[in-house]
Amino acid sequence: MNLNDILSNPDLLPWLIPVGPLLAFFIIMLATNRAKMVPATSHEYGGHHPDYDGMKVPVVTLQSRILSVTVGMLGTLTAWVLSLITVSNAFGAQHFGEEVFGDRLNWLATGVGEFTMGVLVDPFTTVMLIMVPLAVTMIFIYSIGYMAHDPRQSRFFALISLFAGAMLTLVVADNLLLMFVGWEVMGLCSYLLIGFWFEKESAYKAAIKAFTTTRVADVIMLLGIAYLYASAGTLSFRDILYNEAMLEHLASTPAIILGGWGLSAAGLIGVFLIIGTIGKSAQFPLHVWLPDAMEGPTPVSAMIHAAAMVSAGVYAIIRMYPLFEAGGNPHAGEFTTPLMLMAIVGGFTALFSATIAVAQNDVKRVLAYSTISQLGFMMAALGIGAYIAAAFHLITHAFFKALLFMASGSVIHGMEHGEHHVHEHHAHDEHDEAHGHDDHHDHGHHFDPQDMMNMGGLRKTMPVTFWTFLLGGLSLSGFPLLTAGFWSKDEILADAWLGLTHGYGAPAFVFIMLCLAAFLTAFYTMRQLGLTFMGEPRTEEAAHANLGQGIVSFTMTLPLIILAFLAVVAGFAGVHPDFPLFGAIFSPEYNWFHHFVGPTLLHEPASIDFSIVPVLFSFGVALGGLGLGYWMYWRKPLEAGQPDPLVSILGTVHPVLKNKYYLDELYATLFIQPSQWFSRVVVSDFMDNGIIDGVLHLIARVFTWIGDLIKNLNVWLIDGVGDGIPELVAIFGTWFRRIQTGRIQQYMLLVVIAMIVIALIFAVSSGFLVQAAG
Amino acid sequence: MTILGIDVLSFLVIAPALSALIVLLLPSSSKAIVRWAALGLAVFIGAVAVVVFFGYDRTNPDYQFVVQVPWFELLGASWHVGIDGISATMVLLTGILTPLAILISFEIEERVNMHMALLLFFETGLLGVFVSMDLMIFFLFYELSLVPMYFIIDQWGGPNRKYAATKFMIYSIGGSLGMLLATQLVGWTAGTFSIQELSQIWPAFQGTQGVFLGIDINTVKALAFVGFFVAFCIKVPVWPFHTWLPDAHGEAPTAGSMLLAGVMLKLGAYGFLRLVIPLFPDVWIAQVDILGVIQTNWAGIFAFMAMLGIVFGALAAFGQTDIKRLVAYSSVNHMGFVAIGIAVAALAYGQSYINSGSEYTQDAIFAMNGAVLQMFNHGLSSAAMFLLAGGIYHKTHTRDMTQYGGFWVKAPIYGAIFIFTSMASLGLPGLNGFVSEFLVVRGTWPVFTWLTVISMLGLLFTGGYILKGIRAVLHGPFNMRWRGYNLEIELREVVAIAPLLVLMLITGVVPNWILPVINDTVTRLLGG
Amino acid sequence: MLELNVQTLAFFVFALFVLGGGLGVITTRNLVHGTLYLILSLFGVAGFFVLLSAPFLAVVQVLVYIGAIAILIVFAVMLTRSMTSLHEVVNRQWVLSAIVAVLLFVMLTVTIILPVWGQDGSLAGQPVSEVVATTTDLGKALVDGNQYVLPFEVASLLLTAAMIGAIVIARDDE
Amino acid sequence: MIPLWMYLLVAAALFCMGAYAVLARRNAVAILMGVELMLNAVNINLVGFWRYQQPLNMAGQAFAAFVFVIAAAEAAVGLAIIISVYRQRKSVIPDEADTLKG
Repeated sequence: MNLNDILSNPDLLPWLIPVGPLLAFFIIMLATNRAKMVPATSHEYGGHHPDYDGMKVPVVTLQSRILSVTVGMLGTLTAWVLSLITVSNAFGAQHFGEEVFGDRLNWLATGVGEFTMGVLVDPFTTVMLIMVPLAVTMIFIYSIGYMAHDPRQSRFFALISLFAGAMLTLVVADNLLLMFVGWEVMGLCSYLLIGFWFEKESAYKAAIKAFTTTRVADVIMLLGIAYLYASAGTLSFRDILYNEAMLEHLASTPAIILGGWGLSAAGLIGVFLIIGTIGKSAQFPLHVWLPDAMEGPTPVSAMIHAAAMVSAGVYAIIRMYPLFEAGGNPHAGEFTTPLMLMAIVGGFTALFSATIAVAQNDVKRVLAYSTISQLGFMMAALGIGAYIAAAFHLITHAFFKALLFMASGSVIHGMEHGEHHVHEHHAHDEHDEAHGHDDHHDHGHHFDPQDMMNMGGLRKTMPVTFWTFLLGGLSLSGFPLLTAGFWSKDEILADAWLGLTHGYGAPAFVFIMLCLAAFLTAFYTMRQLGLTFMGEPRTEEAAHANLGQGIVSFTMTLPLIILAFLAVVAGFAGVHPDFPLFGAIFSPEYNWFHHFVGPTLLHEPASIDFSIVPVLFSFGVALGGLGLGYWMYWRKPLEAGQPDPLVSILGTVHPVLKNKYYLDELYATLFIQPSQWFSRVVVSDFMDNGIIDGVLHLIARVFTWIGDLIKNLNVWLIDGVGDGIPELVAIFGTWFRRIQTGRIQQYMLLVVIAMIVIALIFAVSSGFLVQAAG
Repeated sequence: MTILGIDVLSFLVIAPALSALIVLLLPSSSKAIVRWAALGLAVFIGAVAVVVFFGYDRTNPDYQFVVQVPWFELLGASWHVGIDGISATMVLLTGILTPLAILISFEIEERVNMHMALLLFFETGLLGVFVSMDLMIFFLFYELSLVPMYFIIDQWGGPNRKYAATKFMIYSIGGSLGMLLATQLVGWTAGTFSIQELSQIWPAFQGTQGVFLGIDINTVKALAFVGFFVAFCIKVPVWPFHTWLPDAHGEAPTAGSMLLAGVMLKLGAYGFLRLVIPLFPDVWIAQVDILGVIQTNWAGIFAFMAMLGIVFGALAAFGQTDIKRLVAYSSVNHMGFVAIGIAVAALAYGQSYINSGSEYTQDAIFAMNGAVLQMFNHGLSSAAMFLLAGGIYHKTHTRDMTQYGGFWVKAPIYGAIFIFTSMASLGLPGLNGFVSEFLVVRGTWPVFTWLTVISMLGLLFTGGYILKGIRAVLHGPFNMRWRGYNLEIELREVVAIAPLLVLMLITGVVPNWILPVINDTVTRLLGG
Repeated sequence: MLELNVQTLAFFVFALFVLGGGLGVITTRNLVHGTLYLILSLFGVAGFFVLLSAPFLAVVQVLVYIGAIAILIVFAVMLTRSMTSLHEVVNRQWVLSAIVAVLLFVMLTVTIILPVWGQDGSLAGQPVSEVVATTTDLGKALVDGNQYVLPFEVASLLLTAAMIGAIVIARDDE
Repeated sequence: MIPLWMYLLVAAALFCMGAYAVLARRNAVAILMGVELMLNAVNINLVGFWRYQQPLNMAGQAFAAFVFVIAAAEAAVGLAIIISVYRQRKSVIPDEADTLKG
């Protein structure tokens, strides 16, 4: 079969989608990643690293940069083009949903059967294939500029290609196991990329934290996968989720553990898988890794927060949705255990992290908590059965969050630029500083380019960044009617409202939590915009902040513009047909998104009737939050040195929020330190070296002691006997006293004596003598 | 198939020993000749092993390449060799790892002849165990493999080598005593040493009127079981028989650690699969009361020990500051998965023997497939880990990880390989370790549910210690103490590790290149 | 009872050689003399072989033992000459050794004689057959695949090993 | 013919003489000679039994032949060791070569 056949066959095409970035990873790693050695004090080594007194360090060559970037871009562009072909195939297909594209191969021999690996493109995959490669490509373009001065740019492109490849693998997977493969490889990439500047303690600590926290969830998810495989005999999505008998069976079997408490197999599997998502999508209580993940280069943050990593968690839930629902019906008030778990965790997380975001000063940290909060929205939506709304929010969120991160990256880049400028200026004045010129590591202690308190007034020097950031921020806040965020959030609230009107508890909880969270979201977005862009620069660095000229500036602003466009228009794909005015324009016949994605499931979720109440709530919370933020931070921006007005308003609550409810400290005391102590002191020192080896050494000592005893006993005993026989005293005395003399002849004599004795015993006992004598 | 007029399996067993002799007789003055000769011979033997593996026909249910020559007829023992899918895998592993270990031993400067010869001689012992179909020669080769390893540790090891070598020897001999007794009991009582025959007659064997030397036959069986059980537990090693391992691995030279962890530990697991499961199905599932409170069976006890190995192995590795001991404890952790898989297989085999059918047959196939594949995978990844740990020890002359730091700056290639290998060891999906761990977890879950849940804690801490290792070696600011050192991996080491890396990736992405061979044998054994 | 013929006579002469030589070996102070006594004893054994219809072994006995081993011993004695004339011939355990040796002899004698007294006849009597295998048979047996070819090969290997070993051990290490 | 027990008696005497030499002589060469005596005693027995009990089975003669081989090898190696030890210690007295001392 040649390549052409694969390209023209929509069933086989999905195989190739992840191949481009994965190949790019290997090509860059094995071939194009070449470095030259330069002293670490050289400016080529960049500002994020220690200078090592001029020790030689590797820096990628220009050639390597160009080649690696080209290979990386080619890889992701290939993926994008193939995705687009697949998407157009999907749009052209009849009864898409019941009929899907897919192919499978035998992968693992299991007894008489085989475990098959395959690809699957159904409607939900299709919308992901619109979003993911696009966002990834934007991030790649952005990285060209952002990482242009990093000494390890080639490695960066390799890793981010692997990241993209893993995400695409996850998206096109037709079974849970392949999805888990992509899921974990992404975990690895995020670990490596968060710790990309591995010299920094905060970076590698954040990387380890990210990996460990998600691994807590992943090992539990692995149990869920194993359990599902054991009970269903397959992990293929279609085989399980499009098979009513199978779901029925899973929902009616009691769980293997806790089954006595009324938990069904489907329920337990669901809980396990949801815990996996709680880790990956950073939901309470496993959300702590995500804000720290800011330590990586900004494109990575965009990748993790928007296009790939955290979306994967929600994606997995949406993918497996019928399993969670099995045995219940959220639209009729029957909430299964997994659904309840999602509703509670999602609703709580949405509000919880929104409150933290309010008190953060780090420009990326605010966004990080907003991501957690928005993912909470999706989880909560899934918990109350708003399956399509969650998928919709996943897509729109990806666009505006990628935009926001890259815009904030631009801000940081600009601030660093300004810092560089200011610093050069100072160094010019102070000639006595020997290494001051490049000593950024040292310098970083007293200037933080990510602190919003150091910014202000960037609107003037970085206009493109400002306008795109504004659009993204409005979309995040759900600015009514015009932005994508509004439409997707509104749909979630509408679903929750419907449940609330029926008097169900979970939707009511979700509705209240999400409304509050949406209000806070709008408020802190406005605070962020105000602090960053409005008023006058609060520091010298901010005054000089800019992106510079040329390719760097271009590659960093282009993706912003494209994504800003999408952050506005993407919402129009999912407008309710009965929505006044907009419904008539964008959804004359039906809600396109609902109509297209719905057939992914066996039972297409019914579209709900339009109700004006949740829309009014959406309007209220978004505009209220924005208005409050405008009033506090935008109307009269902060002056240099002026404290944040929130500090005095919130009083003692502010430090709690600012320190994220002290959860990191709590975890350190509760889990990390005890486990370190336990593993080192108890398991390693006490148990292995103490007890087990102690017992062994004791046994060894006892045997040595017995041996000594016998040796001494011999000497003493033989001496005692020997004394009584004068004739033999001399002989015995001389050689038995030194029984271990090393003299061969003594040993031989002993042997002969022993032999004679044995022979005598034998002769007497066997009666040989008597017999022979007749 | 024959080579030089000898059948291929006998050739595989004899050739390394002959090679060892050749190497020993080469002039010790020219080290280069000795090294390259040893490498060439090992590569040749490895190639034969590869040919044997691919020549094995998995659809044929019989043992293959079988040769039986009378040898010790008085005892009923014979030179009887042959392979099934499990041994084919192990032969392949041994054939691959030995040349790589020899390549790594190029760094040895003292008594090169002897070192190389011992490594080759060690290979004879290992291959002998894997191909033997006779209990007697199984035991002989099992013991034979001890001797070279003892000398390798004792002569070329680290600072605490004498203690480590003695501990290794005493532990192993302690196990072997029981095994010798068990071998003789089984072989002499049943009148044959053929493993194949024994597997059929021994479980139902009743002796003459149910007694042997005045001892009840069931007592004999229990004694033999315990003899084998303890011997193989020590070798695997299953918690709490594992404390020889960190010392032996830590002190052994790099090549020694590679083969010790890569292949020698598999002898124990292989012994369980080849002897203890088929010979004692009734004993495995016999009811055992612990203090009159807990009712379980030997399979349950074994699974429990395996679970402890997984959890405590990971925790202990997490608590180490010595890089080689860290890797050594990771072996306890990983071999715990092999052991728990074996426990499931033993339970299902026992049940289907007694009740002619078991509800867990399908699960046991998963678990045993996983266990055997994990043996292969652990062979690859632990050998690679020891290679890397040994490489850094060789360059810095310290194993204390707190002395390292930030090596990624000066050793980017080493760093990349280190991370790749660590991830394989951690069980990252897409690499080899995951496939086998998944299979084991899948197989164990329905049978030992709670133990599986608890062993997940071990899997979690696997991540912990792997990240700790990466962090200590690669991350952080560069420790300027090593400024003048060349820390980058050498070309020779890259060549030695490259096959392992490739195999890790291939096994992770396309496990079916090897798994069907294992699977067919396992399925036939468990009757799935 | 014994007939007095040449065979009987020869037996007693050879027995005298054997035992006399042996006694000489264990008592003489001068080792060169001791070696000569040894040769005498070995020669007696060769005679026994002739009497026992094993001519090949007799010849080998003379060639190998007397011709090679004894000469080797002579050389060894000469090479370590300065220490050969010792003031003490025996070590400190000689009394006990003598007792043990005598005891052993008594035991063996009892074991040999008892069945004769007991009229067992197996040891007392005469050969079961006058037909005796020839040297040709011995030769065939040694190279017969079903009989002694493997030990034969191993023996040759042993000799080679011993030769190499002797050279290695006795070589002067610089 | 001479009855078998007479051969055996002579052999027994020779064996015990050899044993005494091995156990009691100080000179290593003399010990070696003792060993040779013992081996010869064994050979007499082997050939004697062969002739009187199983004259058609070649085991007796063949074993005797192998004893020759062992004796030759033993003599060669033994003497080599003696010479080697003598060179190092200027002594052929095993009592003084007590490196095996515990």
